[in-house]
Amino acid sequence: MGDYILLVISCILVNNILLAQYLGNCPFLGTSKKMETAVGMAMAVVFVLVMAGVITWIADTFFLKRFGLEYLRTISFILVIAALVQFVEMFLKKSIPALYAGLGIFLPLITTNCAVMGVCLINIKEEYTFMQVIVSSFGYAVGFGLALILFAGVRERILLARVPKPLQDTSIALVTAGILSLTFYAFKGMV
Amino acid sequence: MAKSITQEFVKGLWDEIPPFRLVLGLCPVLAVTTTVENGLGMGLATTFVLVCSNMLVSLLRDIIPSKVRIACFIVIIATFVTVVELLMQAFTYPLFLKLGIFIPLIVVNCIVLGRSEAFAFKNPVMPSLADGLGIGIGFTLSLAALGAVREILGSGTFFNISLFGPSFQPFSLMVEAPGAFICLGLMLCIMNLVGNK
Amino acid sequence: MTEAVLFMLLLGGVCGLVLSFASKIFYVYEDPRIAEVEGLLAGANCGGCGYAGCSAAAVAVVEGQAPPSVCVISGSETAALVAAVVGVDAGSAEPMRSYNTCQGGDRAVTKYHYMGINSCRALAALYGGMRECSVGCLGLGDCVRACAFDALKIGPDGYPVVDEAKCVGCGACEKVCPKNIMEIKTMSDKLLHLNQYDDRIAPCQQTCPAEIDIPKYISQIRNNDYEGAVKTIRERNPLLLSCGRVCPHPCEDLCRRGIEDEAVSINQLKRFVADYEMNSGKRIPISCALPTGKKVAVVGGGPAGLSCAYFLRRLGHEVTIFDAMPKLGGMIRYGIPEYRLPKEVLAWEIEGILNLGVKSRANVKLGRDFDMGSLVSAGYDAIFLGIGAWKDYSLKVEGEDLDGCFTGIDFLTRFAKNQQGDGGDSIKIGQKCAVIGGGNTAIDCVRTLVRLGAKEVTIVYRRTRNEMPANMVEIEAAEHEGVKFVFLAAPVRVIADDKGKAKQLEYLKMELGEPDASGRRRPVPIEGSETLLDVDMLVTAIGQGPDVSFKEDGKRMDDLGITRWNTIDSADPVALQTSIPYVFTAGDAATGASLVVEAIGGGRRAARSIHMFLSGKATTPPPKTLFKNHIPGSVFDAVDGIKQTPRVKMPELPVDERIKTFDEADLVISEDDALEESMRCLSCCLSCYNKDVADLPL
Amino acid sequence: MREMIKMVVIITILCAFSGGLLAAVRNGTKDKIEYQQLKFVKGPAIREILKGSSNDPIVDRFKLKVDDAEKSFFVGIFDGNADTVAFENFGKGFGGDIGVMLGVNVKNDKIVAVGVTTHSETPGVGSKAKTDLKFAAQFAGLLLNEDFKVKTDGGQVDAISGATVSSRGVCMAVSEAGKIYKQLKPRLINKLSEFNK
Repeated sequence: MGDYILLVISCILVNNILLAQYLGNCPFLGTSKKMETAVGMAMAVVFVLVMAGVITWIADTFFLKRFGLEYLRTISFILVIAALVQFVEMFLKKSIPALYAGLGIFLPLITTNCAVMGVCLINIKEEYTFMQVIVSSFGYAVGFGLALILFAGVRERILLARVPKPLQDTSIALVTAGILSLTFYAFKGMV
Repeated sequence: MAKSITQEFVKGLWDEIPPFRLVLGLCPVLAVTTTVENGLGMGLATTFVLVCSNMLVSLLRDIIPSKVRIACFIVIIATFVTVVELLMQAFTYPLFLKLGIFIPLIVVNCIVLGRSEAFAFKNPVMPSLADGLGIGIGFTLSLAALGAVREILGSGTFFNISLFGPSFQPFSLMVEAPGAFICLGLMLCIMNLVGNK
Repeated sequence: MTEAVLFMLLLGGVCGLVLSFASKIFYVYEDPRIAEVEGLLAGANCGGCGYAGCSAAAVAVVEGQAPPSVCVISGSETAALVAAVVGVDAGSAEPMRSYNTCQGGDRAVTKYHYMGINSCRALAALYGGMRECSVGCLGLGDCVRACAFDALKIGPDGYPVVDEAKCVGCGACEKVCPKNIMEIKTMSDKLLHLNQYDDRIAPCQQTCPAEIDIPKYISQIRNNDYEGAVKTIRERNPLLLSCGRVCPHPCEDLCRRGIEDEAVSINQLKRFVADYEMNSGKRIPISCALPTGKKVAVVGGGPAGLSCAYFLRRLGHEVTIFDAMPKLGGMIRYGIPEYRLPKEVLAWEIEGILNLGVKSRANVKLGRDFDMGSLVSAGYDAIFLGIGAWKDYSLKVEGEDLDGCFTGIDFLTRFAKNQQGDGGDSIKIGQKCAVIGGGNTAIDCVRTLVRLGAKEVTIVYRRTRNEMPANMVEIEAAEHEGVKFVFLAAPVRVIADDKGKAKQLEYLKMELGEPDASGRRRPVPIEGSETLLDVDMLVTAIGQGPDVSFKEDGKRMDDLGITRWNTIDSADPVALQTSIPYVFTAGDAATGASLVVEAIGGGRRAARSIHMFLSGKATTPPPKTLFKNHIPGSVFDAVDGIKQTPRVKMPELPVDERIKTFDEADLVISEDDALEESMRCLSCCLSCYNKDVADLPL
Repeated sequence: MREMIKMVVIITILCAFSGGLLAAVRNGTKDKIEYQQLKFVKGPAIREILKGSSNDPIVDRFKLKVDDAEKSFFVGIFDGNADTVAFENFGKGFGGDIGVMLGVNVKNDKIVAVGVTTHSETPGVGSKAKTDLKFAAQFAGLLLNEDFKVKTDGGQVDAISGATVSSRGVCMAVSEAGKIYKQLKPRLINKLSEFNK
């Protein structure tokens, strides 16, 4: 149990997917302009990441490794993730429209989100067990959400500030992300 | 009016240079640019995938049904990414180790998918090749430039050659995650200053 | 090798099959244009456009919230293709513009002298505002500094003014304003806005049934921006020439200026700018949203129908008006006499609306020439019923159908048709005429009869002058023109002469008893007080209601609900949606006989509901909609610091001149008078909310 | 329906082609990649252990079957004699498997050197097994047929202070390696003789 807690903390804070592992930065900048979008995106990532983590682990353990096809990992993972996301999207749209209204629009964004693919690959690289995969995927996703929501909050405030013209928009956003990342830097060595 | 092949090539070098003009494909930009060498390696790998996938998509554009084109693009791109992965393992193994999972992640780099969709799917092979090459080289240059800045400031070296002698205290923040963000942000600012004149 | 091929074959096959079946099983209908647009976008889902993925961007484009050039990856060619799908010019989706909702206010005084950072934000954070008004503009110009396009400046009155030509709708000002005064909206958003409880609106605007932003247009007049004033009025009222002439201006009743001296002559100011536009010889251009591809049938070309058609057209829909009469205008053409609203003026106004691209078909009557089924099969996506109230109530007394007896609307309509050369029999005017009723129709009848040369014209009303529902100015004008009034008289029968023609009206004298439900004292007949009045022409104008004969069997309107007052039933007076979801109503047809401005407001509310309905959104109004209510904190009983000045007098034709012709009796005020009158406006809104009244907005 | 079938078929065919192409590339680069991996991952440890050999131990390698698994053996040629082999074995540590690379002289069964290759031990404590050269040096010159134990367990090896578990793991790996060596010795000598020609 203690191991899992350690793993979760490590995934959320120490190895924060956005700010320490540099994964998923396109949506990080793209969907952090407004708090509501950020929250929606964060929820969607948690949802998809856990599912993708599990399903790619299964694919890897029971198919790729068994037949010695590890070199097909990249292509099979992306296919599986893309299919999964699209399936979930269609399923939600039909069956749980309320949830779809909140998360649906973020789902396609996730297909090409390197955070998802990245976490799946990390899970395999670290040779996690099934339970560890669930825990770490969840942890990384929460870390993603945490960073995204924090960042959205900061960006909403920055809009109020007088930023020199050349620094405006993406530029200042990146510098802010750097400072935010610096705060997460403090967690290094905690686990 | 269709642009000439040269124009398609040149636009990627400044007008639409990623990631500065198109703020896309940031993850590898931030992650692997700790040194010039890494930046160049990543850039060239991406360029290879861009050129190959652009060409193949352009060739197959009449066969691929548009409803499943994204899936097809993903398969094509993933194939070339795997090819690059294997080739890098075979010939530049240390670089492969340094770039780590960012090589397979070229698959989800929006620049690559974006070019397939926005350009190659609608244009013949030659312009697609020029487009892929232009954007790819632009991307490589950006990565190398960012890598150079971060390497020089962060470790005091350039292509692993020490520049300032042993007394230099490296500004090691630059090679870490926070430095990556700040450095890119400031470079974007400079681009804005220069470009908006 | 074989393993790899087999594995990939299997993987691809499974993914493809699962998705194909899923797409069939979980199929949900959505606007096909969304898929089409999404197909054109880059599909990289990079989020660079600010939307969550390409499909979200596609939805935004189709809904008109994002321009076709939204995608940052695709070039201009894609934008052009997307534009073609949505049916707009590339890059010209309805633009967002910044609007300042606070008009400042003369009496907002500085409350604090803050010596720190000179910024709205700092002051709002520290003191909740610098002005006495807790909700209004602080005027320190954070928004001006935030604007990257030089589109904002602090105007002469100390609040920001937007230069629409420079504004790109980026929203920077909206974000920096700590008081939520700056707002970014498209033109459509503005047209669709209903007065809200937490809006910054003056009592006059709260009262106006059409919700016109009165303080704004008055301040525009004050600044000599007559064109701007016309545009402001047109955001809520397309019939400003007509309204400026015939509106009984309920807004003036609650004007705060009226608490201390006399209300601002709001309607005269409206008429002044409306006439200014007409007399300037050119029309101020009216912008319309991009075509939506939806078709709406507007049945009835009266004020409600015209208003509804105008707003629908501006919102981008394709509109056709169907009218039973030979010309558009409805009651304001056939019910309001020439001397109050010249037909020429009305024609100019209606032409302006039709110029927007509204189609019209005259001489077709619902229930006779077409019905709901034929409209639906002709491809109309929604139907608006603005059929008015054309059926006169009958007096239900003996002899009311004798020769020489008329009903009010019938009389006015026949006369108006005649006068305009639209056919119909001419009416033989009597010498001794009596009109029964106390409303505007009755007054219109008597004043028309005076002009037609009747020797003696009498109004017979069963209550007193104080209870007459007609506009006071109209009553006064009728008195000036020599109309006699018989009050407290209830007709009991019409007596015929030997040729079967009306000869005498017999009525009972009344006295006022206890107040009834409407608050007016109930007239009670006095036993044995029968009196005879000699007449040779009698017009009964005791009220009118909608003619719902179109609902007879076989006309496919069984599902349409009708109230017990014979009006078309709409569950919500703001949504105005009838029991048939795609049918909407407003104006007299929905409310019973009422004011023109009420019908105009109703037309806009119905247009809003139709727009929502056609966009697949709920037609229910927002929860804080302020419909015929007032914000308690905005109603005062005293106003300080006013130097008493009388309101401007309306110029009119001399009585002996005007009773001979149908020339317009009321004239427009001069420019100098208009400017002087505009200065009397207190520009009250936010600046004057009563802090002692609990439940203030914000 | 027909459209759907077409889509599925195209994706499937594309996937199959991709699989074929990748398998081909994989076959072409397989040996090269294996060499590169050994060179850059195991290479430093092997070269350290077989320091002074006149050949490239990574080129001169062979595989033998041990309990259903294949193990690579690297040959060190000293003074013209191929008498030393290096191979890797694993033991249980604190955080997972500890990899140990050890070299052994087949003539006198003595350990030439031991090096820790992979571990996931606590940084600063168990990780000393790799960084603390003195610990590994204790094994040099000992006979491989011995049963290695740390001193607290009554053996002959000084444990790293504070990291008994990690030390035990290394001992276990070396002991296990001894068993494997004993079992394979005849075949090893056989193989080595091929390199002496």
